[in-house]
Amino acid sequence: MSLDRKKMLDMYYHLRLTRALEDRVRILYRQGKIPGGVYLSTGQEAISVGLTHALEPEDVIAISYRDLGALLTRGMAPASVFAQYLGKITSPTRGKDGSLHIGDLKLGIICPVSILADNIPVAAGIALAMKLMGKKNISVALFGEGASNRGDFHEGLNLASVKKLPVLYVCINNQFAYSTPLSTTMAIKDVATRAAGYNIPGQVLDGNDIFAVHSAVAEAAKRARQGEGPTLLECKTMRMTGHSEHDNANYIPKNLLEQWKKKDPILIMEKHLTEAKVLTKRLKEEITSRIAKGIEEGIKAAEEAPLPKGEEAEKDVYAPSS
Amino acid sequence: MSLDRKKMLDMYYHLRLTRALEDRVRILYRQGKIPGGVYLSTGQEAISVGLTHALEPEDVIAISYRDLGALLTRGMAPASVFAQYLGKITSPTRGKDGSLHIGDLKLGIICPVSILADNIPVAAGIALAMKLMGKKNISVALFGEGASNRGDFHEGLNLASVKKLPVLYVCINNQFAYSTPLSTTMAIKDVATRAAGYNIPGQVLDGNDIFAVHSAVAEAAKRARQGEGPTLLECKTMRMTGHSEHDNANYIPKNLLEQWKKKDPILIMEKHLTEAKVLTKRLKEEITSRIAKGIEEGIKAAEEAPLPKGEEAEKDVYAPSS
Amino acid sequence: MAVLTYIEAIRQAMWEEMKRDEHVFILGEDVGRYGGAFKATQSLYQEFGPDRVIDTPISESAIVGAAIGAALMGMRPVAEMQFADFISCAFDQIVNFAAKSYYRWGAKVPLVIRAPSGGGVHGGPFHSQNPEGWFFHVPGLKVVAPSTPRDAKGLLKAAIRDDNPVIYFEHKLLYRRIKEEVDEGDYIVPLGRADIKREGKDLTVLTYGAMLHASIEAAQKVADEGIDAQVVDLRTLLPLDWEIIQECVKKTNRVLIVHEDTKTGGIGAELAATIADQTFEFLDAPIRRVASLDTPVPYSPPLEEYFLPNPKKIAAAMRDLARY
Amino acid sequence: MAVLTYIEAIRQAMWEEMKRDEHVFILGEDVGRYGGAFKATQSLYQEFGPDRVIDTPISESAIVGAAIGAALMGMRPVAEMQFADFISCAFDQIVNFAAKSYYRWGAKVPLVIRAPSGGGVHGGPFHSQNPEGWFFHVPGLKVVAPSTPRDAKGLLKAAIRDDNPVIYFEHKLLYRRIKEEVDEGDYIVPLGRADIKREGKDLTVLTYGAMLHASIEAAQKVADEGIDAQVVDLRTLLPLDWEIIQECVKKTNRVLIVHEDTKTGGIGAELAATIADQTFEFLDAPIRRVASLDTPVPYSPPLEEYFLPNPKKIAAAMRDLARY
Ligand SMILES: Cc1ncc(C[n+]2csc(CCOP(=O)(O)OP(=O)(O)O)c2C)c(N)n1
Ligand SMILES: Cc1ncc(C[n+]2csc(CCOP(=O)(O)OP(=O)(O)O)c2C)c(N)n1
Ligand SMILES: [Mg+2]
Ligand SMILES: [Mg+2]
Repeated sequence: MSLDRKKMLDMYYHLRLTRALEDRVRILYRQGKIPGGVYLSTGQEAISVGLTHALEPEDVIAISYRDLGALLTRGMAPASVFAQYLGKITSPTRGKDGSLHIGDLKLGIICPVSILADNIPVAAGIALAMKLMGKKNISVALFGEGASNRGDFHEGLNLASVKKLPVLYVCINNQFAYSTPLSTTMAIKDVATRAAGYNIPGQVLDGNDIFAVHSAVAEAAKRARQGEGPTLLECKTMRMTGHSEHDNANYIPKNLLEQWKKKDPILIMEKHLTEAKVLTKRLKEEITSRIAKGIEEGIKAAEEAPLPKGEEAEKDVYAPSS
Repeated sequence: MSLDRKKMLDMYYHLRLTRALEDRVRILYRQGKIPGGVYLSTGQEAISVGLTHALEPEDVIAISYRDLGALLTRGMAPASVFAQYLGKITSPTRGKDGSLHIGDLKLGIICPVSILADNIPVAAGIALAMKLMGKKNISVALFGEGASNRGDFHEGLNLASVKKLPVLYVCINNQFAYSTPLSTTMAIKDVATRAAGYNIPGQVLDGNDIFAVHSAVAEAAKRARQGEGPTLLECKTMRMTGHSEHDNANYIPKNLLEQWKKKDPILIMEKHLTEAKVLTKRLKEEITSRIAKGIEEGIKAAEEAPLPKGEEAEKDVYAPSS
Repeated sequence: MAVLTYIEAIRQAMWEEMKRDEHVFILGEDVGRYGGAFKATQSLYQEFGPDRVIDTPISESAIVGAAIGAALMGMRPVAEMQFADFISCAFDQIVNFAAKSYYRWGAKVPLVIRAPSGGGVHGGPFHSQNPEGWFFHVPGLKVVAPSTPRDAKGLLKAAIRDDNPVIYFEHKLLYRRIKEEVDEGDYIVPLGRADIKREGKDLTVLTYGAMLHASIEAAQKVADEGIDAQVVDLRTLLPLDWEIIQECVKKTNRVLIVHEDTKTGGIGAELAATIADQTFEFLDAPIRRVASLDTPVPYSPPLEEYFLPNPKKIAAAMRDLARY
Repeated sequence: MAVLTYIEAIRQAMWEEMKRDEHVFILGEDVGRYGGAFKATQSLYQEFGPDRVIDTPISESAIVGAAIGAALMGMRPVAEMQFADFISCAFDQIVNFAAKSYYRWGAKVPLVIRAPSGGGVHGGPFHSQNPEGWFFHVPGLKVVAPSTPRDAKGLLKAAIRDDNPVIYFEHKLLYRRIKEEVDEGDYIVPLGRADIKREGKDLTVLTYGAMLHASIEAAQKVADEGIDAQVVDLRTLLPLDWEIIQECVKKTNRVLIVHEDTKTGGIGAELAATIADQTFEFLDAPIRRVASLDTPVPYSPPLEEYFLPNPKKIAAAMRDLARY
C-alpha cells in the first residue's frame, strides 16, 4: 500500500474521531437530550472514512444516514454534528433537520434524505454534471444492502452505466436492514452480483479493513476518472448497534456480534499501524486526548448554542431567485 | 417437441388471428375510426401466443400493451377488441379505457396500465396469492426491454425471487423502446443477464420461433409450479411497426427490418408445420377464411354497437362493498 | 371491554380480521418477527406464521404492487408503510394501478395500506408528514384517519372488508398516548361516516387524527369563556360525510377546520370550498382553517411547535370566529 | 415577431435558454434525435448535441433524481416526462428530495420538469391526467401551467432561470391548436403573476391551461346575454398571485373557478377557500367551481366529453352565478 505515514495517521484519526463522536452521541441520547432518532455506524466506520480519504477533495459524496466518517473526514466540525442532533440554530440545517441529515456543498457532501436509495440516481446526476462541466471529478453514493432492493438503485445504476458516468456505488452490507437479515430480502449473497445487470465491475471487499476500502475506492475512482464508468463496491461489515438507539437489536445473534467484534475496524487498523511502526503508544495517547478534547469542545459549543426561534420555521422554503 | 397436431394448429390459428386482427385495426386507424392510440405487435406475436399456449388455463397473465396474442388465445372475442379500440359500450372496459388495456379475471388476464413495469410487482403478488391459496397455478408478467429499466422491474424480481414465488418474467426484447435502441438505454446486450442479480435462471430465446417460446415457457412454468421460483425469459424479436401507428419509425434502419422480415414468426411456423405435414394448403386456406370471417363479424358487431352514454363516465369509481 | 391504546386497537383489528378471514394477510418491512417499527403487528407473526405476516425487502412500490396483485386474486392484503413518508415511493402503483382498476375494468382491489403519519415527535422532514392531501385528490381511493382507539379498530376492520383500496393513516403521536375502553367483539365503524365527538352550538370544528384531541382541548379552554364548540371527527376523509357536515354548519353557522397537514391544498380547502358553495346562506362568518405551515416539517422542537397547530392556536381561532 | 404555436414557443424557449446558458440541458425519454413524443425538443439534439439533449432509459425516478444531482452542481436541467401521467413514478424524488432541499440545507435545486398534461385527445386514463393538484400541495415546489404561446415561452424561460424546482405543465391539447405572435427576443414572464386575459365587470373566472380558452369562449357566449365576465389566467399555480385574485374579487364580487383537473381536492378548492376567507365581505354569491368529474379520465369520446369541462358547462355556470 502506497499510503504515507501522515495519510495513515489522518485516516486513523478520523476513524477514531468517528467512533468517539458517536459514543458521545449515544450518551447524549441516553441522557434524553436528543429530541429525535439516532442511527450510528459503530463497527462500520472504516468504510466512509477510508473511502473519503481515497477521493479528491472536489469529488462529491452522497452519503447515507450512517456516514459520519465521511463528514468528519471532509472537515465537518464535531460541534456542528452535535448541534444537528440537538436541533440548535448552529447546526448545518439550522435545526430544520436532524440525525445525520447533514450536507455541505463546499465540503462536497450531499445532505441525505431518509428515503433509502434516492441518493443513487442523484449521484448519477452529479457525475453527469461533472462530465458536462468537463471536470475530472467523480461522485460517490453510499447505501445499505437493504436500500439496494429499491427501484432507485436499479434506475440509478442503469442510467450511470449506460452513460458511463464517473460515479462509484458503495454498498455498505452490514448484514441487516433494521431487523431484517439479508437472506430474507434478497436471493443473492453478494450485492456486488448485481453489477452484472449493468455490465460494470462489482467487487466485494472487507469493509472493516480501512486499507482495503481505500485501495478499492482509489482504483475504482481512477477508472471512473478515466471515463470507464461506474463501479459497484460492496463493503462487508456488521452493524454493531441497534438499527437506532432505541432498538435493542435482540434479533441479532449474540455470537455473530462477538465474531465481528474481533474484526473491529479500529483494532484492525491499530494492529496494522503498530506493526508498521506508524503508531506508537505515545502517539495513540496523544490522538486519544486530542479527540477527547475536540469532542468536549464540540459538545460544549453545541450545548451552549441557542435553539432556533419558532419563526425560523417559516423561512427559506424557496430559494430567492438570483 | 411433444405438441400434438391439434395444439399446433390451434397455436397457428391464434398466431394468424393476432396478425390479421391487428392488420384490420391498422386499417380502422387509417380510416380515422379509432379515437385513441394504436400500438401493435406485428412481428412479435409468437411470444404472447406461444406463451399462453404453454400455460394452464388458470394461470394468470399480466399482459403489456402489445400482447393481443395472449388475449385472443385465452378466448377474448375479436368483437370485444374492436369495440375497445372504437370506445364502444360493448368493449371489455365499457369504453372507459382504450387500446389494449383489456383484462378479464375469468380469462386470467390482468388489464395493463400504461405505466411500464407496474405489472411486474403485481404479477409477484398474484403468484403470492396462488401460493397462499394453495393453488398450483402461476402468474406471468410480460414487458418490453425498455420497461426493464424501471425500478419496478427490480423491486418485483427481487421480491419474487427472495420469496420463491411461482411467476415467470417474460421480457419481449424487440430492440426498441419507442425511438430508442437498446444500446442507448442499457449497458448490457441481454436483459436476461439481469437474472443474476436475483439468483434466478435467465434465458435468452428466439421470440420469433413459437415452439421455442412454448417449450421455454413450459419448462419455466414447471419449475415455478414445483416451488423453484421465478425465471426471467428474454424473447428476442423485432418491432416491425412504428411504436404506435402514428410513428413512421424512420429511426429504424431499413435493412434491419428486412433482415427480420425473413424471420417472420408466421413464416417460421408455417415452414415448420408444412415440413411436419401438419399444415396443408387446404387447411391453411380454411384457417385463413375462418379468421377473415371471424374478423369481419367482429368488426361488424363492434361498429354496430353503441357508444356509451356520457353519464356512464360517472359510474363505478368505487366497487360497492360486498 | 378492555382499555386499549390506539396501537393496541389497531393490532386487535388485524388480529380479529385475520382470524375471521384467511384471505387477510400482512406485508411490509420488519412486520414479521420484529412486529414492525412501531410494534403494530407485534405477535401476529407468532400467531399466524410467516405466510400471513410477510417481511418484505425495502421496496414500497413492490409492496403495494404485490398487494394489488394478491387483492385482484381475492386476497385481502394489509400493507404497512414503515412511515407514511415512504408512501411517496409507491405513489404510482397506488394512484394508477389500484385506484383506477375498478373503474377501468371492474376488477376489485380490496387492499389496505396502513401508514403511520404525523408529527409532534421530532421526527423531522421525513418521519412526520401527513400525506393524506395527495390521496384525497385521487378518485377511486378511500382515505381513513382515526383519532381514537375505538374508531381505529372499527375503521380498520371496515377498511379490510371494503372492496376498494383504502389508505389508512394512523397518527403515530396517538399510538401510546391515547387509550380508552374498546369493544372486544366484532364491530366495525363504517367508512364515510363522521362522528360528533363534542356537542356545541356556537361553532363547528371539522378535524381528524391527532388534531381531534387538540381541538377538544381547545374547546374545553374556550368553554370557560362561554364559547361552545362542536367538534366533528371526520374519520373518513374520502369520501367525506357531507350529510353530517352540512347539518353541523346549519346548526352552528360558523366553521373552523383544523388539520395537521400543511394548509395550502390540504383537505381543509375542499371542506371550506364545498361548505361555502352549498351552505353559503347559513354562514355567519368566513370559514377559517388552522393547519400546519406551508413548509416541510422541521426537526428542532421550537420550529416544529411553531409549524404545528396546537390547542392554543386552535382556541385563538375559535375566539376569533366566535367574535366575528 | 413570428406566429408560433404553443409547442413551438416551448421549443424556442429551450433553444434560447440553451444558447444563453451552457448549464441548461435536456434529459428525458426519446428527447434526442427523435425530438420527443410530441416533438417539443425537435432539432435541439441536432443543434446542441448528445451531451446537452440526453436520451434516457425509461426510468422517471432516475430522470428526476439525476436532474436533481446535476442541479445541485449548478447545472440547470430541463427534464421531460413523456406524459405528465408518468410523473407519478418520480413522485418521491420530486416531493422529498427536490422540494425540501433548500429548506433543509440551503442547497438550490434549479430544476424544471416539463410534463405534457391534460385530456380532450382521447388519451384515456393514463395519457390525459392533470396532476397539478398533487404538486400544488408540496411546499418548496413551483408549479406553472401556461395557456398561450407567449406565456409558454416566457414562463419556461423564467422557470429555467428560477433557482427552485419548477413543474411545468404544458397542455397537450394546445400544442398545435393555439398559435399567436411571439416575441423572438429574450423576455420572461415572471413566475407568480396571473394575467387578466379578458376584462369584465360581472364576474371573475379564475382558470389556467386549456380551460383558459374554454372560459374565453364561454365568456364570449354569455356576453351576448349581457354577462360581462373577466377571465384571469393564473399561469403560475404555486405560488398563486393573490394580489390580482383579490383585486378581481373586489371588482366583480362573483367568482367562478374553472379547471380541468378533477374537482375534489383540486386547486380550485384552495382558491375558493382562501378567497372566501379573505374577501368574505366582498362576495355576492357563493364561489362556484367547474372542473372534471371525480373519476379517472375515460377514453371513449362521449364519456370524456361528459367528464371534461367545456365552454357550454362554463357558460351555464356563468349564467347561474350572474343570476344569483
Ligand atoms: C424508502 C424507505 N423505506 C423504508 C425506510 C425505513 N428505514 C430506514 S433505515 C431502514 C433499514 C435500512 O437498511 P440498509 O439499507 O441495509 O441500511 P442500514 O440501516 O443497515 O445502514 C429502513 C427500512 C426508509 N428510510 N426509506
Ligand atoms: C413509466 C412510463 N414511462 C414512459 C412511458 C411512455 N412509453 C410508452 S411505450 C414506451 C416504450 C416502451 O418500450 P418497451 O418497454 O421496450 O416496449 P415496446 O414498446 O418495445 O413493446 C414508452 C417510453 C410509459 N408508458 N410508462
Ligand atoms: Mg444494512
Ligand atoms: Mg421494446
